[in-house]
Amino acid sequence: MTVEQQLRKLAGKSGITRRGFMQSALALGATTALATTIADRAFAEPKMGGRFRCGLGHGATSDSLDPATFLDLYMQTVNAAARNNLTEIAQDGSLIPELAESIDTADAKTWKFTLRQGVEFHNGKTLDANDVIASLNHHRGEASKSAAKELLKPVVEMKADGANAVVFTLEDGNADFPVVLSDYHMPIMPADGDGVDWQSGAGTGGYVLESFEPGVRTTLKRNPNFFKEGFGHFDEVEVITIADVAARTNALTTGEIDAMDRVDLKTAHLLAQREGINIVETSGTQHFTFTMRCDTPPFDNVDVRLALKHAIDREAIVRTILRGHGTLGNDHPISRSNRYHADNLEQRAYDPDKARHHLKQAGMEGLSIDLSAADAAFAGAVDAAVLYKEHAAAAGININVVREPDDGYWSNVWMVKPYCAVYWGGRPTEDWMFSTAYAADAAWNDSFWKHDHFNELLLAARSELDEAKRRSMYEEMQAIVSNDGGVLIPMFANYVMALSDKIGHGQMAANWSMDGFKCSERWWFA
Amino acid sequence: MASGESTRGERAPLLTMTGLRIEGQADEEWHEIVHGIDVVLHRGEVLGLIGESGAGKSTIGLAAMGYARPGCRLTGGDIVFDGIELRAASRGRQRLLRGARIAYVAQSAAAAFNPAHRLIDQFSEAPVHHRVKSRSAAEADARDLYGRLRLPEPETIGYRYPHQVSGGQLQRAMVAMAMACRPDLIVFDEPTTALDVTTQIEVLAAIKDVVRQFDTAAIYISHDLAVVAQMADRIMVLRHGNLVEEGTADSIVNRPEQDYTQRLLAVRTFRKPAAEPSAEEPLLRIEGISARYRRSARVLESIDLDIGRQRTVAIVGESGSGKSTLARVVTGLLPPEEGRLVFDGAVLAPALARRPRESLRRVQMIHQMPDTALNPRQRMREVVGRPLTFYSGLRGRKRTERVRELLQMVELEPDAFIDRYPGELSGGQKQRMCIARALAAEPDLIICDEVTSALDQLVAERVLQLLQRLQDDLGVSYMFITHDFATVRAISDEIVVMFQGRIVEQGARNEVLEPPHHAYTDLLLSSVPEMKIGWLDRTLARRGQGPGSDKEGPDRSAPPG
Amino acid sequence: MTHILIMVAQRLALGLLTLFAVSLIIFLGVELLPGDITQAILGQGATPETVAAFRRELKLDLPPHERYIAWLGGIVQGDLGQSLANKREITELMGVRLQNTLFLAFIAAVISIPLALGLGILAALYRNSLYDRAVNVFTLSSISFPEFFVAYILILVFAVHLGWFPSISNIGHELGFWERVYRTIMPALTLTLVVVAHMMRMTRAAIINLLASPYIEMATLKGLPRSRIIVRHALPNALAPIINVVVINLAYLIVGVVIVEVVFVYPGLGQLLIDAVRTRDIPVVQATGLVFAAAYILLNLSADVLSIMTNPRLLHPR
Amino acid sequence: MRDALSLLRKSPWSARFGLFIVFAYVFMAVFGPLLTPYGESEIVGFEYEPWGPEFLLGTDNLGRDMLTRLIYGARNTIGIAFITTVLAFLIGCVAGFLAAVLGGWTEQAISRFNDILMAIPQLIFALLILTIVGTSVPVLVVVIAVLDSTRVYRLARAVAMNIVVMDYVEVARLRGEGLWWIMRSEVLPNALPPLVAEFGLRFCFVFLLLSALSFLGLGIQPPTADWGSMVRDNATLITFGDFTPILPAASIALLTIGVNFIVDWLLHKTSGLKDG
Repeated sequence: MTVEQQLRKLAGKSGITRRGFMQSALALGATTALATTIADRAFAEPKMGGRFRCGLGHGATSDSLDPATFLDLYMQTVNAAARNNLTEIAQDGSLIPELAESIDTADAKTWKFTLRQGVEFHNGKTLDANDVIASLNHHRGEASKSAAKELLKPVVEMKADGANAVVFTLEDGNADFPVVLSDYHMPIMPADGDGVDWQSGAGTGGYVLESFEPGVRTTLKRNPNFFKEGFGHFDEVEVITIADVAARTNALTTGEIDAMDRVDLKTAHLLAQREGINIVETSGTQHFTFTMRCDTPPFDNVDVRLALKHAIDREAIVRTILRGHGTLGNDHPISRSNRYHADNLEQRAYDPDKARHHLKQAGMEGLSIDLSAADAAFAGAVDAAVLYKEHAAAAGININVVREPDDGYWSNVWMVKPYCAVYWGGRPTEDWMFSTAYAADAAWNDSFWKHDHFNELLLAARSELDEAKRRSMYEEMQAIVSNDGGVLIPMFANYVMALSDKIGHGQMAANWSMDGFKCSERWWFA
Repeated sequence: MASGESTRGERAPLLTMTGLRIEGQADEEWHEIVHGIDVVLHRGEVLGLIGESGAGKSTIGLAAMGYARPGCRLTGGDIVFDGIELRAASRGRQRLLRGARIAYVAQSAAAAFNPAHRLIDQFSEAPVHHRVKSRSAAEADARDLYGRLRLPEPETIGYRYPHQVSGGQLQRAMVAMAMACRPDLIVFDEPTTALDVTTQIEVLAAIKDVVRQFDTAAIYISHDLAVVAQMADRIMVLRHGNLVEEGTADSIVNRPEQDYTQRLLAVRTFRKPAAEPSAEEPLLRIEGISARYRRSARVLESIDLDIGRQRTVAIVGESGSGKSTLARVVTGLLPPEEGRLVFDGAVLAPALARRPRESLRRVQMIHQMPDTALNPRQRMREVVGRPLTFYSGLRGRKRTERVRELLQMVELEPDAFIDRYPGELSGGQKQRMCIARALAAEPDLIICDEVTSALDQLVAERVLQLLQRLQDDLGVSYMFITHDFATVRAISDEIVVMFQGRIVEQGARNEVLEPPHHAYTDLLLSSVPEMKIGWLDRTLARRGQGPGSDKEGPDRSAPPG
Repeated sequence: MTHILIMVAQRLALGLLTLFAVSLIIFLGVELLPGDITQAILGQGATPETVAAFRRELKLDLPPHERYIAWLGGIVQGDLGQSLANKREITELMGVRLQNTLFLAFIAAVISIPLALGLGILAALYRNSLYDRAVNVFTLSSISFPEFFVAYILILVFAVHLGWFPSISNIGHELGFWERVYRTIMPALTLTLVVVAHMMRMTRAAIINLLASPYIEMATLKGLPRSRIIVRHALPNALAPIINVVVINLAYLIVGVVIVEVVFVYPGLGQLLIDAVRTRDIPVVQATGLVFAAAYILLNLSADVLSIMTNPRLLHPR
Repeated sequence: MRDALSLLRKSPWSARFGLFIVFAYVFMAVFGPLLTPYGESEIVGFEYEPWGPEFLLGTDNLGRDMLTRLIYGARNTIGIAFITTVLAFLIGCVAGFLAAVLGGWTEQAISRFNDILMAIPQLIFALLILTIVGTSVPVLVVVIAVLDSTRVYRLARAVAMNIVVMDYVEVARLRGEGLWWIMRSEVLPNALPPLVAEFGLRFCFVFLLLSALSFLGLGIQPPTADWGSMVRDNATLITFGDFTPILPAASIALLTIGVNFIVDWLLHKTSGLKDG
C-alpha cells in the first residue's frame, strides 16, 4: 500500500534520467544520443485536434496539484500538460531551456537564467522573475515539506535580475544545476502574494486545466497562447487513473483510451499482436537491486559480496521478471544511457564456480542467508528472489527468501534488514546518482558502504572540468562499485507503454515513461 | 350451494371411499399407513373417526377431500364425492370442490388462519374465488354466521387479525369460514383438542348447532371418544390405519364389541386408594407466594399450600391459571416476589442458582412434552446416567448398572432401550425415560407438569399407574399439575383448584370432587365431557344456554363465587 | 402507532450509538496504522524538522483524544473536515463518490431485486421442476465464481468481443442520465450476478419454508390455485426474511463493491477509502467508514421498520 | 457408519456429485505432494508453455508447472479457508451460545458488540488490520475468522435461542448443570445441522473472500500457490482468450458448487419439509 508510494517517492527523488548531458552549460543542446526508442513509427507530420485519453496505472484520491507532493506518473503527466519548468530534457535526451531563454554561468556556482519574453500563464498573468522565485521558494525553507527540498538545498541565494532574469548562487560549483531545475517538482507557477498559486493548476503549459478529480481523471483543453511552437496538438486531454492492469489493457483494446503505461509484461507480446495497438518501450536508468549491508556480517566480507554477485543468473532474471523488457545490470547504477557508462567494464556473468571460489576464499562454504523482498520493492521482486534462490543453490549458497509485508517496506526493511530488494529510479547524472546512494555520508547509502578512494574520486570528479579525466574517473568509480560495492544490480528495466496506432509521436524520450510524461504536448492524432 | 337441501332424502351416499390406501414417507422410504379403509357418508350425517395417534384418522379425513399432505400419497381405493371420482379428478376439478363443497376445519385455528390477513378477508376468499358470492355478500354472510356462532361483536370481529382474537373464538371463526360456501361436507380435524374444557364445550355447541342448522354432512375426527360421542351419528374406531369397529354412536359407546374399543371406553377407571391425611410436617410448604414475569401483571397471588410426604397434590386449572408458574417458582426458575418455600423444614433459596446441589437433587421435575424434554442427541444411557454422575458421582460400570435398574423400574427392558435415542422411542416410552431420569436423582418431590396430556389415553393411564406404583415403592411426593379432571380423579390425594393466579378451592380429593363445589370448580367439572350419549345437550340445557355463548367460560375478571 | 414510533426511535438511538462506537474503532484503528500521513506524503526525504512542522500544521501533534473530540464536534455540526492529503473539503470529495456509489447500487438494485424476487417466487411455485433446478444451478454457479472473474468474463464478452458496452465506466458529472446508465451497466450487471443468487435463494427458501404451515394447507383446502397461495398467503408472511436478505444485499451493493470499482475503474467510495487508508488520511478514512457504517445501520433500521410494518402482530396489537 | 452409507444411498444425484467433488478436493489437498510431479514453486520450464505431455496444463508466468500449482493451490486455499471457517465458527458459536444461554445483559452486550463489528465495512476492517499487523497467513486467518464470526454469531444465537427454550435444557438447568455443560452437551449437538449447513456456505464465502483479498493484493502471498492470486496473476490473459486463468477460477467455482449442493441437501433433510 503505502509502500508503493514511498517507493515511487523514492524514484521521484531521482527525478529525471538523461542521456548525455554536456557538463558545460555552453554546450546545452548538443549531446550524443542513443537510439532508445524501440517502436519506430514513421514520424508523420503532426496534425491538430482530437481528444487524447491517456490511461495510467497511477493516481490516488490523495493527489493534489501541489508540486511539492507529486509522487508518480499521474501527477507528473498532468503537471507536464499544464506547466513548464525552466529547463527540460528534450526527446533526444539533451537538456534544453524551456521557460528560460538562455542560461549563463562563469564558474558553475553562479547561474543566470534569462526568461522567455511574453509567456502568459493560463490566468492571463505574464511570466516574470517573481513567479520563478516564488515557485522555487515553495520548496525551500524550514517549513517546506517538499520532496524537492534537498535538491534546492545547495542554493544559497536566489534573486531577480530585472523582471526577466533570475540569478542563483550555489554553495559549491555544480555543473549539473540546470538538470536539477528540470525536475518535475519544480514547475513555474504564478506567484500569489507571499506564496504561489498551485491550487488553480494554472501554468504556462500547452493545456489549461478544466477539471481535476484526484484518483479518477483530469481533463484539460488546449491553451491557445502556448509559447512552444509545434507542440500541444490535441484539442482536449483526459488523464484517467486505471490502476488495474487488466482494466487498462481492456480499455485500450476497446478504444476507451488511446494510450496506457505499465503494460503487463506477461501479455505484452499478445497485446502487440492486436490490431491497431503498438507497444512502445524506452530504456532509462530505472534499476532493481539486491542490497547488502556492508556493515553487517557476513556482508562485510568482500568475497561474500562477490560470491553473491556471481551466483545470480541475470539473463534468466531479465527474461523471466522483465520478460526481456530490460537490460542486464553490472552491479553499478550507471545505465547505458548515462553519459559516462563504462562500456569496457566486463559484464558479470552467472558463474557458480567463481561464487564457490569466493566463498572458499571467505571461508564461508555452505553460506546460508536471508533475503528480504516484497513486491513493494519492485514488481516481481519476490519472484526474482525466488529465482535467485534457485540460481544460488547451484553455487552452494542457501538463500532463504523472506517475504516482507508490502506496507512499511521502506521504513522497516530498506536500510534495516541486511539483505533486501530495492527499487531505484536512477539519476540523470553520475554525480547525482553516486552522491545520493554510494557516497559514504550519503543519506541513502543503503549498502552502508565506505570506500575511501571512491569518495575521493567522487569529490574530484564533481569539480573536474576536463572531459577525458572526468570520464576515466567515473569509469573507475563504476568498476569500484561493481567489484567492491554492496549492491547487486541484476537489471535495468524498460518503460513499456501501449499506444493506439492512431497516435503519432516523434522520437520517444527515455528519461521517463510516456515520453518523459510530456505525451500530451508531444503526441498527436495521425 | 343449497344442494344439500335439495337432494336430501336420496339414499345415494354423499361420499364413499372404498379400499382406501395411503402411504407415508419416513426416512425417504414409503410405508403404508392406511390399509384399505371403507367409508360411507350420507348427506346430513356426522361420522366420527376416533383413534390414537398414528391411527390415520386425519389422513383419512383429508383423503375425503382428495388431498394428501406432503409426505403422504394416496395409493389405492376410490374416493367418490357426489359422483365425482376425486383421485382421478384433475387438480383444477379438485380445486373447484375444495372450499366450495367440501370444507376443512383444522385442529389449531391459531395456526390455520393466515396471520397476515383479517378474519373476514380469509372468510370471503373462498366464496369470492369460487364465485359463490360477491365480496360484499360474503362479508354480510360472515357477520351473520359470526352472530349465529355466538361470537362477540359479530359485526366487527371479522375486521380483526387472527392474533387479536382468542383461541376459542378463532376456532368458531374457522367453523364460520368453513361454512362460507355452504359446503355439503365439512371435515373437522380435532377442532377442540387444543382448547380448555370450558372453551371446548362452547365450540362443540357451536359446531353442533351450525351443522344441524345447515344440515351439513361432517366427518368429525378426535382422539377423545367422549367428545365424538356427543357429535357423531356414526363412529369408526381406527387403529394403526385399520378399522377396528364401526357402528352408531350409541352402539359404540354402550355396546362395544372389540376389546380395543372397550379399553378406550374404560380408560381412566384407575383410582388411587384414598389415603389418610397425615399429621406430620409437610415435605414442602408454600407460604404466601406471589410472582410475576418481567413487566407483566401478577400471575400468582398469595399462594399457600402444603405437600405432604408420599402424597400427591393435584393442581388443577385452565390455561393461564398460574399452575405452571407455581411449578417454576417451586423449582427456582422464577424467584417469587413475595412469600417463601420451606422444604423439609428448611427455607429454600428463591433462585435456582443459589440452591445447593443437594436441594436441587431432592426436587425433580417431569415435563409435559416428553418430545422436548429429552435431548434428541443423547442416548438413554446418557440421559438417565447424567444425574447419577452429577449428583452421586457414579461412573462406569456402576453407573450403567444403576441405569439398568432405573429402566427396569419404569418398566422398560434395559437391553433394548439403554442405547436408544429419543427419536427411536414412542411417546409413552419417552415419558417413562423422563421419569427414570427424575428418579435417578432419588428425589423427595417430583413436580409433574401435565405429564400425561401429550400421551394417548391408554398410554397415559399406564403412566399414571407407574407413577402410583413408584410412589408406593419409593415414597416420593408428587406435585401434579394438570387441566384434566380424569387424571386428577385417578391419582390425587389432595386437589388444589386454581383460577387466575389464585387458589379457589383446595382440599382432599373426595371433598373437592363431591358436591357441593365451589362455582368455578363446578363449571370445570361439568365441562368435562362424559362418555354418555347426549351429555352435551343435557349439560347445555342444564346451564340454560343455547349452544354457544358470547363469552368463553366464566367471566374472567373475577373468580365466580 | 405510538408503540411503533417508540420502537423506531429506540432502534434509531441504538443506531447512533453504534455509529459512535464504529467511529471510535475506526479512529483507533487508523491511529494504530504504522506511519502517518506526514511520512506518507513527505517520503524518505523528510527530515525530522519537516515532519514535525507538517505534523504541527495538520494538528497531528495533539493527543489522539483531543483530535477525536475535535473531529466529533465537527461531525455533530455537519462538518466532516478537510482531507489531510490535499486539503479538499471532505464533503465535496466524498459527495461525488457517494453519488456514484449510490447510482451504481441503484442501477444494480433496480435490475437485481425484481429479478431475484421474480425468479425466487417462480422457483417456489414450480418447486423441483426442471425450471427450479436450472435456476438453482445457474444462480449457484454465479455466486461460485469470484467477482473479478465474472467481471472479466463480462468484459471479454460484452466489451471486447461484442463491443456493446464500454469496458471501463468512465463516468463524469457532465454526462446525461442515460449515458451514465449506459456506462454503469457492466458493473451493475456484475453485481447483479453476484447478488441475485443470494436473494433468489432466500426468497425461494422463505416461501417454501412457509409452505409447510397449516394456513397454507388451509388455503389449499379452500381450493385456491397455487399461484394465489404463494402470492397471497405465503409471500406476505415471508416478507420479513426477504426484506432482510434484500437489505443485506443492498448494503453489499453500497459497501462491498471495491473489486468491481477496481475492475471497471468506477469512481466510487470504496476506491476513495482504499486510497485514504494508503495515505493515512485519517479524516477521509473516518468519514468514508462512517458513511458506510451509516448506510449499513440505516438499511438495517429500514429493514426492521419494514418488518414491523409487514407484521400484523406488531402493527395491530391486541 | 452404516447410517452414513444408507443416507448416501438415498441422497439425490446433486448431493452425490457435491460429495464426490469435495472428497476429490480433500484427497488432492491431503495427498497433493504425492500427486504432483514437481515442487510447489519449482521452476521447471519456460514461461507459458502450452499444454503437453510434460506439463499437462502448461506452465505459468514463471515457468512453474500449472497442474502442480493447481494441486498445491487446492491444498493451501482449502486448508486456509477451512481453518478460517473453523475458527470463525468457534468464535461465533461460543459467543452465540453464551448469549442464548445466559440471556439478559450478556446477550445484549454481545449482540450490540456484534452489531458494531458488522456495521464496520468488512473491507475497512480487513484493510486496517492487515495493514497494521502485516499480511501473513495466521493474521489473514484470524482477521477473516473474526469478520466472519459475526455472521456465524447471528445464526448460532438464533439457533441456540430455539434450543434453550427446550425442556431438556430446562431439565439441565434444574439439575444445576454449569454453563459449559449446557452449551456443549445440550445446545451444541442440537444446533449442529443448521450450523453444518452454514459451515458449508461460509466456507465458500471465506474461500471467495480469500480470492478477493488476493485479488486486491492482501491475500495469501506468493510464492505460495493459491487460486485467487493465480487468477489475478494471469487475469490479463483472459482478454486474449487464454484458458490459463480460467482453470483456478473454475476450480473455485466447482468446489463452491459442490459444497452448496451438499448444503442444499443437508438443509433439505433438516428442514423437515418434504417435497411432495
